[in-house]
Amino acid sequence: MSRTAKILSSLFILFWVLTAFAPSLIAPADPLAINPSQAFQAPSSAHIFGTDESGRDVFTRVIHGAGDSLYIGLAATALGMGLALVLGTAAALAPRWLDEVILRVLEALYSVPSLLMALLIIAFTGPGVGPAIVAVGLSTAPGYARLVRSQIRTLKNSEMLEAATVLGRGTWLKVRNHLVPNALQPLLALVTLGIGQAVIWAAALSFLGLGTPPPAPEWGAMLSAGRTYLHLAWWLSFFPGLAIVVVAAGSTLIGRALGGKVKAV
Amino acid sequence: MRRNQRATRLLTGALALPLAAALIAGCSSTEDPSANKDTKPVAGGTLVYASGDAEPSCLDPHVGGNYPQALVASQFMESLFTKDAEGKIIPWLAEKSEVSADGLTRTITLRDGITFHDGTKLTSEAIKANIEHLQDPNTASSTGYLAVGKVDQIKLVDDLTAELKLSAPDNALLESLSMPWTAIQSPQGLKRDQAANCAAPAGTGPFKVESWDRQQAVNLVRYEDYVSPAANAERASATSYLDGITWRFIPEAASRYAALQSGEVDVIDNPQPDTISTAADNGLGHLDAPRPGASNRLELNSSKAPFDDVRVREAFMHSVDVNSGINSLYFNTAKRSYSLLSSVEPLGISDDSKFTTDATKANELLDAAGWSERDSEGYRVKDGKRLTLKFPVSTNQSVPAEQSLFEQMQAAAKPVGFEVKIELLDLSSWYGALAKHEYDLVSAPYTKVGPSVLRILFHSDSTIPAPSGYFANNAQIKDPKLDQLLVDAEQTNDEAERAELYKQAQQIVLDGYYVMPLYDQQNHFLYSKNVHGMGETTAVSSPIYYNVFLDK
Amino acid sequence: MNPLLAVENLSVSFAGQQAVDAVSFQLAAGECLALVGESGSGKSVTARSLMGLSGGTVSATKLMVCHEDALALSEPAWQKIRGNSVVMILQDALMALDPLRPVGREIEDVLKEHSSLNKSQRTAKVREILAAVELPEPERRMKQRSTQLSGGMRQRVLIAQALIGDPQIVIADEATTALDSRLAALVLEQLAALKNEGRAVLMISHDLAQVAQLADRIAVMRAGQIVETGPTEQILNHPQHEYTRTLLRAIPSGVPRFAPLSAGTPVNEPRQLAPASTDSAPALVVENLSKSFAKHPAVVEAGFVLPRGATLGLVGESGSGKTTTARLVLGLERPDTGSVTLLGDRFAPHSEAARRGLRENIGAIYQNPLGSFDPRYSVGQILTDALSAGRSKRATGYKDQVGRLLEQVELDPVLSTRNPRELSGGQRQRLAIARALAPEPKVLVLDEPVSALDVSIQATVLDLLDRLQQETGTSYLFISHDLSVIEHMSDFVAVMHRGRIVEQGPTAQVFGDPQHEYTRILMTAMPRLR
Amino acid sequence: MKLLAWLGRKVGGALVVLWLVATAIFIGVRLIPGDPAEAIMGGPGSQASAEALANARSEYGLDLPIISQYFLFLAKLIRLDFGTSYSFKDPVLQIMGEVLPPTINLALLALVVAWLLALLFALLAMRANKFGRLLGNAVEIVAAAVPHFWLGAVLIMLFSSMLGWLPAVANGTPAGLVLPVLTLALPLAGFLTQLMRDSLNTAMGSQFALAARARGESRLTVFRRHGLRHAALPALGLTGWAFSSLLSGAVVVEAIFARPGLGRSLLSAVLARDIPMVTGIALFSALVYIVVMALTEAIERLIDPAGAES
Repeated sequence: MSRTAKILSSLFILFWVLTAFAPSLIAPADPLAINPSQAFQAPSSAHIFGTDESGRDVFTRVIHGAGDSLYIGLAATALGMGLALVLGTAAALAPRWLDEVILRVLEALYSVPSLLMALLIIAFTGPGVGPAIVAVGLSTAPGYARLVRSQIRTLKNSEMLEAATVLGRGTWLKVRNHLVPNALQPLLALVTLGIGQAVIWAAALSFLGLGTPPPAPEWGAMLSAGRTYLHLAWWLSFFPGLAIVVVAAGSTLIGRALGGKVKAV
Repeated sequence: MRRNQRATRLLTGALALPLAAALIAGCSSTEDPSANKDTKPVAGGTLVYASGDAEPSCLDPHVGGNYPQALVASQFMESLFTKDAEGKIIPWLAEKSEVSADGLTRTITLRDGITFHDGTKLTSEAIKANIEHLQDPNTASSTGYLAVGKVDQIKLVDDLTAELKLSAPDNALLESLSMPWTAIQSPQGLKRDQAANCAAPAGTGPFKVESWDRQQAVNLVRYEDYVSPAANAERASATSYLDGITWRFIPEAASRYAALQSGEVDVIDNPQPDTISTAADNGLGHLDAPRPGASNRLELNSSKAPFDDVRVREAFMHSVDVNSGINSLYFNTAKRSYSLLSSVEPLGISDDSKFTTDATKANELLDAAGWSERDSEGYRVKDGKRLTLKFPVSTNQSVPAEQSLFEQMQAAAKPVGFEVKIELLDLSSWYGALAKHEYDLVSAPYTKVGPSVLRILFHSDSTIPAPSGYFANNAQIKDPKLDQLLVDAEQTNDEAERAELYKQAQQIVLDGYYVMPLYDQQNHFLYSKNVHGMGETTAVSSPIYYNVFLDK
Repeated sequence: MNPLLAVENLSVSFAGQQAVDAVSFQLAAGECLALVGESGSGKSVTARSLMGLSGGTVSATKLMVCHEDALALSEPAWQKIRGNSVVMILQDALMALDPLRPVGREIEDVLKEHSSLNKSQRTAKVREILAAVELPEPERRMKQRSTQLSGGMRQRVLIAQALIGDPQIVIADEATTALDSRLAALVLEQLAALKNEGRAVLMISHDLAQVAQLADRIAVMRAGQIVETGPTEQILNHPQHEYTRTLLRAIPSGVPRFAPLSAGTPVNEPRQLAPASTDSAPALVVENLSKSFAKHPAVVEAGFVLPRGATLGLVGESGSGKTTTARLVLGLERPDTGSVTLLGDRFAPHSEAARRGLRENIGAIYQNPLGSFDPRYSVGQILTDALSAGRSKRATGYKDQVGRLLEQVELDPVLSTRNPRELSGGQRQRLAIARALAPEPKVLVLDEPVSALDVSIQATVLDLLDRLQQETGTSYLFISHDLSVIEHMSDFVAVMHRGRIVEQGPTAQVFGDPQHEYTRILMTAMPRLR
Repeated sequence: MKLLAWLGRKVGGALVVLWLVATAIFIGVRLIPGDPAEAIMGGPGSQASAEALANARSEYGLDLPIISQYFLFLAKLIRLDFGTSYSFKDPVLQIMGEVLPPTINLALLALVVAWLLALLFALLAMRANKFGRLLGNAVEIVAAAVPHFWLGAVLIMLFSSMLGWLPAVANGTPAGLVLPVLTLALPLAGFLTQLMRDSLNTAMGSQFALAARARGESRLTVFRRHGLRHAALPALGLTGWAFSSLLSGAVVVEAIFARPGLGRSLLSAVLARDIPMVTGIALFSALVYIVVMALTEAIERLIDPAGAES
């Protein structure tokens, strides 16, 4: 990663962390404050992203929405990655038969498309943020797990670990000093790539009315609400959509800079 | 039959049109683009209709019985009675009807010469078969079932005459029988299994169901043997002008409107308010047909805290500002209602004094009711419990503008100290939440012809769930005096007394702050300029396309 | 005579970076010119600019290719020449053939570009040419992909591809590099045949010894310039330029043990091997070692003894089982039969836990050391990790030792904060040696330690290994496919062929009087200058 | 013979996967609190009649011990009896027959278009200058980051409402397919381009590409004969994933463009808690995925027999 890329990525992450944890620093207004007389104002200096159907400031809502949207994306990715670490590591280190069993389970998880799996889970649990996280997490897990597995298998047979063996390192030292840190590095890149997609999937669920309930300013929900006014007020759906695109594109860029390859995540 | 005619301009400007009758007050249509063109009706062409409602799982409106079913069924099924332009109930498939002095026997005589789409003749047997079908628990009828609840047994007098024995006098029976949910279909058809009948019910309407490509369209075609119960000399042929109707389901409002704009579809329902307001500018026709029965309203669950205290209910009424919300969200397409009943119901009374926005008063009432403390988030607390209102909202029943309105209420109630928790639910979960009494506020539209809807909505019997778990009295009003008024109102023969009884009943509900009326149940349609003759509707305001024609 | 290639003051630059600087030479039909230089000297760029494929900015006062002014050639005109009048044989046959396409199709592409033959004629011609280069079963092989062929077959395919167009000029870009000596000999033989047919051959190589057999003239390149050019005989025997001398000196074959190959190294005194003392066990004893993978024998009943302080050279072609032997010796594979004894202690077969205590006595160096370093570690961290037995990678407390190690392998201490990726190939190998030396082992297993290095760098690394052995008395098990390196480095030699050790003994004996048939073949294929 | 063994392995694997999916669904349904019969018939809100509940009880053997229920469930699946969708009032299998083809068509078409776009883009990127590459890079990343639902809405607004060039909703004509296919294909094309460009760059900078140039091939010929295969291989390996993401996207796209199909059925089935329908769709999409995977594997073996072996 070049120096400029490092600085830019750090700024990007810092910006979103800031918006997620202290949105009021950037947009001090209340994202839920209504003002019906100011509804459907086009972007202007007073409301740079315009106002929505209840006169709420879209900029304020987009900024305040970062917390929810990113939370779902991060939580889902964390869940997916956690599951993947367990399954992937187990598969990589387990005897052949167990590896085979885990692979089949992963394939089964993989065979139902993400959003379909999410809907399936919601059919059992009913809609909401929790099910959305579980659904997105579960549907991304197999992709991660396969990569964890191959990553660990590659590392397990790497010259690096052989060199450590030759130097007389015990299993624990090899795992702690080399296997884990080196497995995590590409996974970090992968997770970064994955977060963007998780945010999109979570937004898709909200868009279908199965995620975050209103009036919380979650991007997918805002987009969903705004799309009905597409003919009247494009800014209602444009800016939340832009936020999703920026986060997803940014996470792709950083993920790639971290050495991640675009893979099935 | 004189069905509701709603286009004044149409009527004055285009007398050549084979349309008749005056307007019902309160209904309006923006300028019909065809009105001044003196267009002569031409036969032919298939109209494409795009509905924003969920695709019904059954085309037979007896099964379940919701408004989307009524919208489509109005094209291929007809009722025994209907409502004329003045709002009076008149016979339709029936020729005449009489009631005995004790009010317990209703005799209905059918018109002769009408045939169902399956070729069978309309006879009194059909009345019996249809009402029994509605009452059969396996039909799982909700709306029609309640409408014919007082019919005990049916006696066939002759080929065209049936006698309905009632358990109690019911002056709303004809209104009930004017609704599409009690429309008449072929007894032969009803004998099929439910899936078959759901796919293509055989009615008597001007169109018949040719096919139903699920998720694409219900294809309706002209019924060539149609006999209009209201003969019209000006029409050369009794059959519809249109060759057929392609009834599509396009749930996305923006897509639906785009399709209308690009000419892919001719008529859409459930348009967004902003698109209604600009319809005329965009060369589109607009039909506004408020549904009868109840107005769209919020019901406050009075059976449990905090709304078991009338002061809290009153405080809520004063804490929100509905009017400015309606103004900003509905673009002057919806008028604020202060009545329990639709504006098309002549017996409804209005009382705007109860719904003023007055935060001071609301605060005083809440203080008085013991909700005087506030927690860190500014919500009121009593005995350690927050003043929380659970508000399940059905995404199928509340359009986006209405959801936004609720969000605005939520925001407005917060400074006063109410925590309104809106839960957007699919229909199934929404019913589930209601069945479990997990609500303090709810908006449940109910369409029925006539003021007897008040009994369904506010009689204490309606707090008892049906076997399906459904109950209509969501405000949970249990007032013996109100019950008595509602029962008496349905049994009297005297119109004036009926009006008075309903007035008193409505006053009790309004005084108890059980219900917050919002506006009429919105029922708007936009249509492109090549569509002519829009305006005719059934008793429940669902449009009929019998007289509609397209430019060649 | 009108030369086929006439180059005057050819310069090539990439984004302002001068890669080739005013190079001039000529090449006539039936002649072979060798461009010799180390990586980065610009020899490959020079070769590619002769085909219009340098990818950089080309300028020259004269650039004639097959009597055409190459500077004025349009891209379509170039395409007519390439593969037809001028062909190129690339270094690595595996890389030079598309792994996703049948090799027959690759050859056929030449005909598609340059002939009007139809499909069946083309196929016939491909079959013909493959038979001409003595590819066994041409009918079957032409339908296979390069990954399914052996190294020798691939080389033949590559030559066939060059020949099918009947070229006037053949450019062989490192065509013999990294090949086993027998394969290299095969390629040289083919090139010689081409030359004798009257074609012009331009050889690009870093290996003076190899080109010497074929080239009529040699041009030595360094840093984009030709530093010396002349007839082969003159360059080899009377080099004028210092750099040419450096290159010649770096060739290990025939250089006595411990004699320095690089200029900077002080002359080591040839050392007498200390007589094996009876009380101390040999450094390494390998007995009856066998290992099979999926019933495919990799090592069969191998046995040898490495005396203390000595070097045993293990030589063989790729796939002969050398690396498997090394892995068995290092305890990385469990032998099917046999045993490894390290300094008198049983080392394999054994449990890893029991073996761990003995590990500090044995170290390993690989051909490509980069893969054996943790990519997250800096040079200093790698050494600290090695010194602290994995307990720490922080330099505190080990700083002096790290400095000493770096000094020992002649690396600048400022490199300790660098990542190994930023080091040159020679530096990386020195780092690998430093790491291996950290626990002060008695035995080092070196698996092709210099095969990826340029000749002059190879020379310095070999000199370093010599010096370290003299200083520390470490025993080396030195594995290589390169006979000249083995000859220079080893006290004893073991020759491996198809998993078996076919011959072993003192170096002079094996090289001077090979007994086994296979050893003799190897020896004749070995290029010699001295 | 080898082919037969491969086929056998694939079928065996597919059955195991389908069995696992079915088992997971069985467990999922039993985890729904309340009366399982009611759960199957759409939850408490569905207002299923007593008779319908009794029917469900006997059909799914809900009075039997749980293990018998499980085997009954599997036995029905083996006989391809997925039950009757209570919300569609038709046998699930029949509905599948109706909704599967339009979705598969849409997804396949989108896949092809995405591939073509990606190839075109990769080719353009190859020829572009530095600025062009940077721009291409930005476009492909942004394309991959655009949510379907947003893209669909924007495309409708642009091409239907404002320009009036293309129909906004599916109408059975080829023109009606353009916007839905683009909506699905553009984000995927972004992904594929990123992937292809990496491997294309590697391939075009490789020794064998140089060798091909040295044979006299033009850059375009090298791209066609060599670059394409190498670019396609990793992207092809992703086809299973891509197809699966297209099926996901179809849920949204079918809703926006009012197209009939698997996604729209699933959405309405989920909203209605129509468990037999949901089960059927899950199993069928798993089957579709398995078939697509097997097909791509077959194609991969054609392109790279050696790589597929390992």
